[in-house]
Amino acid sequence: MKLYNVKLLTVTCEILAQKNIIEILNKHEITGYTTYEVDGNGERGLRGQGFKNEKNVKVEVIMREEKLQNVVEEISRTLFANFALVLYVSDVGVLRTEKF
Amino acid sequence: MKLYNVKLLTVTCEILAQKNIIEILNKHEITGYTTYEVDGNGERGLRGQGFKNEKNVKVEVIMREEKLQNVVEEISRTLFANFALVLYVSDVGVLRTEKF
Amino acid sequence: MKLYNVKLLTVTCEILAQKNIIEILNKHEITGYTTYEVDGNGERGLRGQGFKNEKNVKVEVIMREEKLQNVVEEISRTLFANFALVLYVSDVGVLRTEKF
Amino acid sequence: MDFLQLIQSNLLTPIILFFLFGIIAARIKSDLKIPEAISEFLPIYLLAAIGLHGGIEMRNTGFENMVIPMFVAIALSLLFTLNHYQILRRLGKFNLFDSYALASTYGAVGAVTFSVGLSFLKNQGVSSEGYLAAILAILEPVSFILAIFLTNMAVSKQIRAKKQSFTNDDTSDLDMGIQETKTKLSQVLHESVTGKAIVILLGSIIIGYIIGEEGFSSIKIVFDEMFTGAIVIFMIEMGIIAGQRLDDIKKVGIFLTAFAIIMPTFNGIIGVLVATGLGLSLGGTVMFGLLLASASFIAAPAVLRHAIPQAKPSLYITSALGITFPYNIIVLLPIMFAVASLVHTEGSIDLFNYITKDWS
Amino acid sequence: MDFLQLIQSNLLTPIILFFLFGIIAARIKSDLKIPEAISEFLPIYLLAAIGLHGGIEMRNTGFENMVIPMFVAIALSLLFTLNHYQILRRLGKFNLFDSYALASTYGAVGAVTFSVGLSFLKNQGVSSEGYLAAILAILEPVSFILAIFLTNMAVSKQIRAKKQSFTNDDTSDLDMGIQETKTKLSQVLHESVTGKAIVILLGSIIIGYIIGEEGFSSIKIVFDEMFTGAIVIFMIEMGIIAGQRLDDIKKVGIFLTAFAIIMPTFNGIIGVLVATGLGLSLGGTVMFGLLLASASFIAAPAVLRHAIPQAKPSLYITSALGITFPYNIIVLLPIMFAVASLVHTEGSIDLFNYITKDWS
Amino acid sequence: MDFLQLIQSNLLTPIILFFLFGIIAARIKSDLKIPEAISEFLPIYLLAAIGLHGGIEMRNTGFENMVIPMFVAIALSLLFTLNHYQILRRLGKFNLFDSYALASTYGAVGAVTFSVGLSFLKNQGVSSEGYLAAILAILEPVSFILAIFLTNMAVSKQIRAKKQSFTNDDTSDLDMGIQETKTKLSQVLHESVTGKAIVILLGSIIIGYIIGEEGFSSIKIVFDEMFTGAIVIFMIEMGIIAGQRLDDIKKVGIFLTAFAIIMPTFNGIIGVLVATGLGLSLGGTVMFGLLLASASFIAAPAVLRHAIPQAKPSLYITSALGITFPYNIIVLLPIMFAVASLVHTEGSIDLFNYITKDWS
Ligand SMILES: Nc1ncnc2c1ncn2[C@@H]1O[C@H](COP(=O)(O)O)[C@@H](O)[C@H]1O
Ligand SMILES: Nc1ncnc2c1ncn2[C@@H]1O[C@H](COP(=O)(O)O)[C@@H](O)[C@H]1O
Ligand SMILES: Nc1ncnc2c1ncn2[C@@H]1O[C@H](COP(=O)(O)O)[C@@H](O)[C@H]1O
Ligand code: NA
Ligand code: NA
Ligand code: NA
Repeated sequence: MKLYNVKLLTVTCEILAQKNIIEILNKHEITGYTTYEVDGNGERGLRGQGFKNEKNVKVEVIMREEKLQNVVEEISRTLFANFALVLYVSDVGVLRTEKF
Repeated sequence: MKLYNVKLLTVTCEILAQKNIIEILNKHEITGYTTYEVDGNGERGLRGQGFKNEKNVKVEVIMREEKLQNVVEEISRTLFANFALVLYVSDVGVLRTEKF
Repeated sequence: MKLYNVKLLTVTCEILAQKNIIEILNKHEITGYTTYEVDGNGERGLRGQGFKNEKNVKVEVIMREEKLQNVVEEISRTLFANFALVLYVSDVGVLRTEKF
Repeated sequence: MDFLQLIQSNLLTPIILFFLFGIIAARIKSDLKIPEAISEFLPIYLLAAIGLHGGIEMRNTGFENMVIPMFVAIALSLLFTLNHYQILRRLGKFNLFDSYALASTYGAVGAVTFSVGLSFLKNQGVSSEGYLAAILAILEPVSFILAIFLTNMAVSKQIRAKKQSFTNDDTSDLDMGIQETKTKLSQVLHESVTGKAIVILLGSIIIGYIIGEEGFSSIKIVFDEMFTGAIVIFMIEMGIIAGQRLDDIKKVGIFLTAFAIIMPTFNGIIGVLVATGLGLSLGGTVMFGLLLASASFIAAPAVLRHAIPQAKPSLYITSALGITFPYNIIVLLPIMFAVASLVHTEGSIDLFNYITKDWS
Repeated sequence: MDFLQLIQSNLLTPIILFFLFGIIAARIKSDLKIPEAISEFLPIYLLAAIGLHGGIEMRNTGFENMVIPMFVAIALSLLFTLNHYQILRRLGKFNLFDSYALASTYGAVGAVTFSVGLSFLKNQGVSSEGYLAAILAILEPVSFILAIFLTNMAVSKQIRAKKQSFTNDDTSDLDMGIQETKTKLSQVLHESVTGKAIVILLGSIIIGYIIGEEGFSSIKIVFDEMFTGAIVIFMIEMGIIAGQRLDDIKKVGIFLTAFAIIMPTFNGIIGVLVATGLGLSLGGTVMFGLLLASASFIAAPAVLRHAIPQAKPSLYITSALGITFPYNIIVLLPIMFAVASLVHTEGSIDLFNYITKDWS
Repeated sequence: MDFLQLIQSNLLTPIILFFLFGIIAARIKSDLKIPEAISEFLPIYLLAAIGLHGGIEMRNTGFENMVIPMFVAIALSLLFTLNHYQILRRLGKFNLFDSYALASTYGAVGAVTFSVGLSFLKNQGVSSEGYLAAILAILEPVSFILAIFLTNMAVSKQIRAKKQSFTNDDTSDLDMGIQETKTKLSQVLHESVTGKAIVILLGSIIIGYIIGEEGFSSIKIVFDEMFTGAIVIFMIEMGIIAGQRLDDIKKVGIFLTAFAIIMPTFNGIIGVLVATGLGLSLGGTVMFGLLLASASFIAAPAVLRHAIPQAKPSLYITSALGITFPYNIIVLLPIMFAVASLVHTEGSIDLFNYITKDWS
């Protein structure tokens, strides 16, 4: 069972930016992703206490290295300024590269 | 505080496959794991909208490299065909290897 | 878009230890973190079935390598003995190091 | 015609209207949804209410006379399941797994449909036999167990066949196959019987039986008076989920769409006639028919995904929830009520004569 | 004075007291909170109840006479939004984005405020026109759409201006900007109209209209009798959230704090007077005023965060929820009731004379 | 015997039956569970209902006469906590931490037990003093604070002892230890007093007192009539959790099992007798006894896990929820009712004579 190297992009952002992230993914022809609600603290203060709209969401995307650069660039260009958002990339190994 | 290298296996799959995953872990004498419900999109379409049974779950397992190969092999052999499932492996450092 | 290497510390622990973790982070002048509730199994048995107090929580913290050592040391010293807790560290790349 | 009026008056109840509303909300891609915790809780609540009500009724009327209807219901459910399989496999050309999964989905019962039925009767001022709740509980696993048993038999047979063609040097795999089948069956049996729906339903029936009207009075407001309101809330979510699946109906195909409408009609009418023959009341007859007409869309995925993982859930959930459920509660329920009224006024003795006369 | 008594008696209702309790619980840093699923469900429930009630009323009284009040409400809402913008931008020196976001937050309506208003009237034994629920639904997006339209216009103008100063060698960016504006607007329009609040409200009005009193009877306990109890539970959570934001009020600044009190008062009183002029009942007058006085704090963030992401949500949520909402339900509601009573006893014909006399 | 009948009639109430049902559901490994949001919300609801009810009663009857019962309850709770500690440490040979944790778990009170008690009395047609809800709120932290104070004292003493044996060259660690103790205590005090249970209970008492019967009428259906139904739903979940823990009871050991039954009986009967001596009504006497008999299993872990992290939660949660809670609501409650009835019919003046006579 050989594991192939791909990238895992994780975006932790305010829940109302989730749609924007997924639109960006779709633009780059990425359809697979996983999301879940989280609480958190950061520059924009504690999130997740009150209304659901004030929660954070984590969006995790496994993708090939080729696409990473462009996706990350677009997220940072369009969303960094106005949304609570943290983004990081890690290396993971997968079995079926054809899925990504 | 020395960190020891171990593997983190992450399985994102439809919630009704969680039991199967945990059975496989138990078979390989792995008892420690963490699970949580997530939404997601993939080859089998959007998941997490309707009934709880149609959500995804993430199963995360820290384990020694020795066991990884067999666990991954069994999951892919028994579950890849019939279940919505994505699996990836990453490197992590832990303090207490005796726990895993 | 250059990615800078930082550390991601993940602590999976019983929910009543979350406060202690965050206090330790604050002590080391770390204010950013992400948390979410999870279920799990480990040495202290199945967690997440009954009362909410018996769930686990994952605390994820992106931080510079410099701080990691001390934070990990304090968590292990003060919490390992009395709380259900698993901790691991991984390498991630971020865009804006000034945030961490 | 009488039942067109019935359909219309049924259509204009809050339950049906909020269901349709949910469908529309999903179609226009509204972000409306009932939070998961609420929509997970509501079926538990509905089953508890149904169970308590049934148990109290049984205490009042005894449960000796439930034995025959129960066995008849089981027999019909098994027969229907086999019948569905033949139709799906031969006429529909579905593969073995999908055929059995669909056959049992339609052989099984739907608790939500049952709730709506009870509410419909309440609206018509008609009551039904309390023991029908017990039959609901007992019917739940029957059809699944049959289908899973047969699927596993078929799979072992295939394995055996393969083995033999490869010269039987190694039979351990075969034994393993059969062994696995047994394990699976006993697992499914356990899972079915301990499944939350059956457990809360049977538990509540017993508790209702023990406490009776008097013990019930302190919780009547929650478990009786709020019942229809609670269904209404649940129906919004059911409508939303059904609406989200409407696109999938195209994938379901014309054959299965027809099956999802004709089969319940056939099963339901048979149920009504048989129940009338068995001497059930007007309301009981309708509920008996509804039990047989209904398809399972909450319990089914949980059981079938483990037991027959090769079957496509998109087929059985979509057809049961997206087609049969709306059809059952909007159209078939009033039809069965009309049929039941008809055969009840004729008197149950002349019943079979009447039918043959009418059909000839 | 009459309305001090009214304020006092309003202050001592469970709704207001539990709201204040929630604020205190948050201030002493209690871990009390209503689980998310419940506090997400309650607004849906409240809107369904309001809608059903409104629909049933409209069936009883017809809805021909709602047309004029509706258009007047829309016109006022648009006028007020423009007025807010001028005040915020010129006097308050807020930037373009914050000004439009705040202007529309206060031009929009608050469904929770509306619920509390209905309960307040119930308490006073006064009823109101059912069609006001429909006006609530229609007013929801009006103010947002105007503000977003104007913001996008302003942004394109800025882009255009920049372009021209750089010599117009490349107008594609400009076109893109205008294109984006259109996309955004149509998106916002869709999002607003399919937003859960409007959808459940309009749906329930229609269903209420169809089923009438009679069809409602089976769900009356859930959707009518439990209404005030449900608001009370929701108000605990509203109080907690408002309490957690009290610290942020300092950041909101003195200008916006004053705005958050004076503006609703002004809008509300105008609303009361206009509604009286339009011949609405005492209760309807108060509710009409409340519609115009209320600010949106649940729908606003969802819409504005996408449409005007540059605006600071801490400004518009904090002022609407932390200042205006408590002020509206505790102080302004009784004031408007007092004013409405006054102008109603005088007789609506002499109304405008009366006002001018009284003010001169 | 009278109370065997009482036990039996208590056993057959929906509350107890659904609790037993939950235990069975857990034992047969059913996947039945009440969604987290609902089971987190229900205690908040129950405490609000208890508080409102208590507050309204206090408004009717005044609260001057609550002072003595309250101080007696506090004194007994403290005494009992110390007594538990001695028994657990000396006879049970538990370590310091477990002993204090268990001592305070049993010295503290259980809000769910209290709810069941109120429902039991309602069922018997007996009322109780409203101020007991206030005593419930006040007793909540008392026992924890004592236990945590003593634990921290003991720990500092140990540290001090260690220090001295190492020759006192460095007392800063000691100071730090004592400092930490103080910090912890003030933290625990804050956490206890701002804990959601106390906050909602005290808040609701005050609100109930302010609004009175009249203000309550609009929310009576939610906060009074639905009360028993809501407990029933909560008891399903309590039963499930207790059932999941039944295996752990083996680990709890024979000593603690006996303690978990004998101690509440002793505390409860003392409570009943003292309350009778203080002149409380029949119902009030039973509730007073129940307060002292009950153990805390929801608040305890949250407080003790931070304050005495060295203590094993499996011990104190399992014994309080798995043994004492079922025993209290099924067996002890009717016993205390029987005892209270007995001493009440004898007349409270002859009470102590009677007891000594009877016991000699
Ligand atoms: N250092 C960090 N480690 C982990 N998560 C973080 C960190 N900083 C921020 N976050 C998450 O990202 C969200 C947005 O961050 P911010 O924009 O800094 O408010 C926060 O609410 C957290 O959930
Ligand atoms: N590229 C991806 N990145 C992250 N998660 C994914 C990706 N593809 C699929 N998933 C997750 O895995 C689940 C099953 O995937 P699939 O079998 O492709 O439908 C999806 O519902 C997602 O939650
Ligand atoms: N091997 C593992 N892999 C992933 N998560 C684990 C593992 N072991 C323990 N955990 C998580 O850490 C929590 C506490 O572990 P423990 O202290 O061993 O009971 C468990 O409830 C799990 O959620
Ligand atoms: Na059926
Ligand atoms: Na407004
Ligand atoms: Na006690």
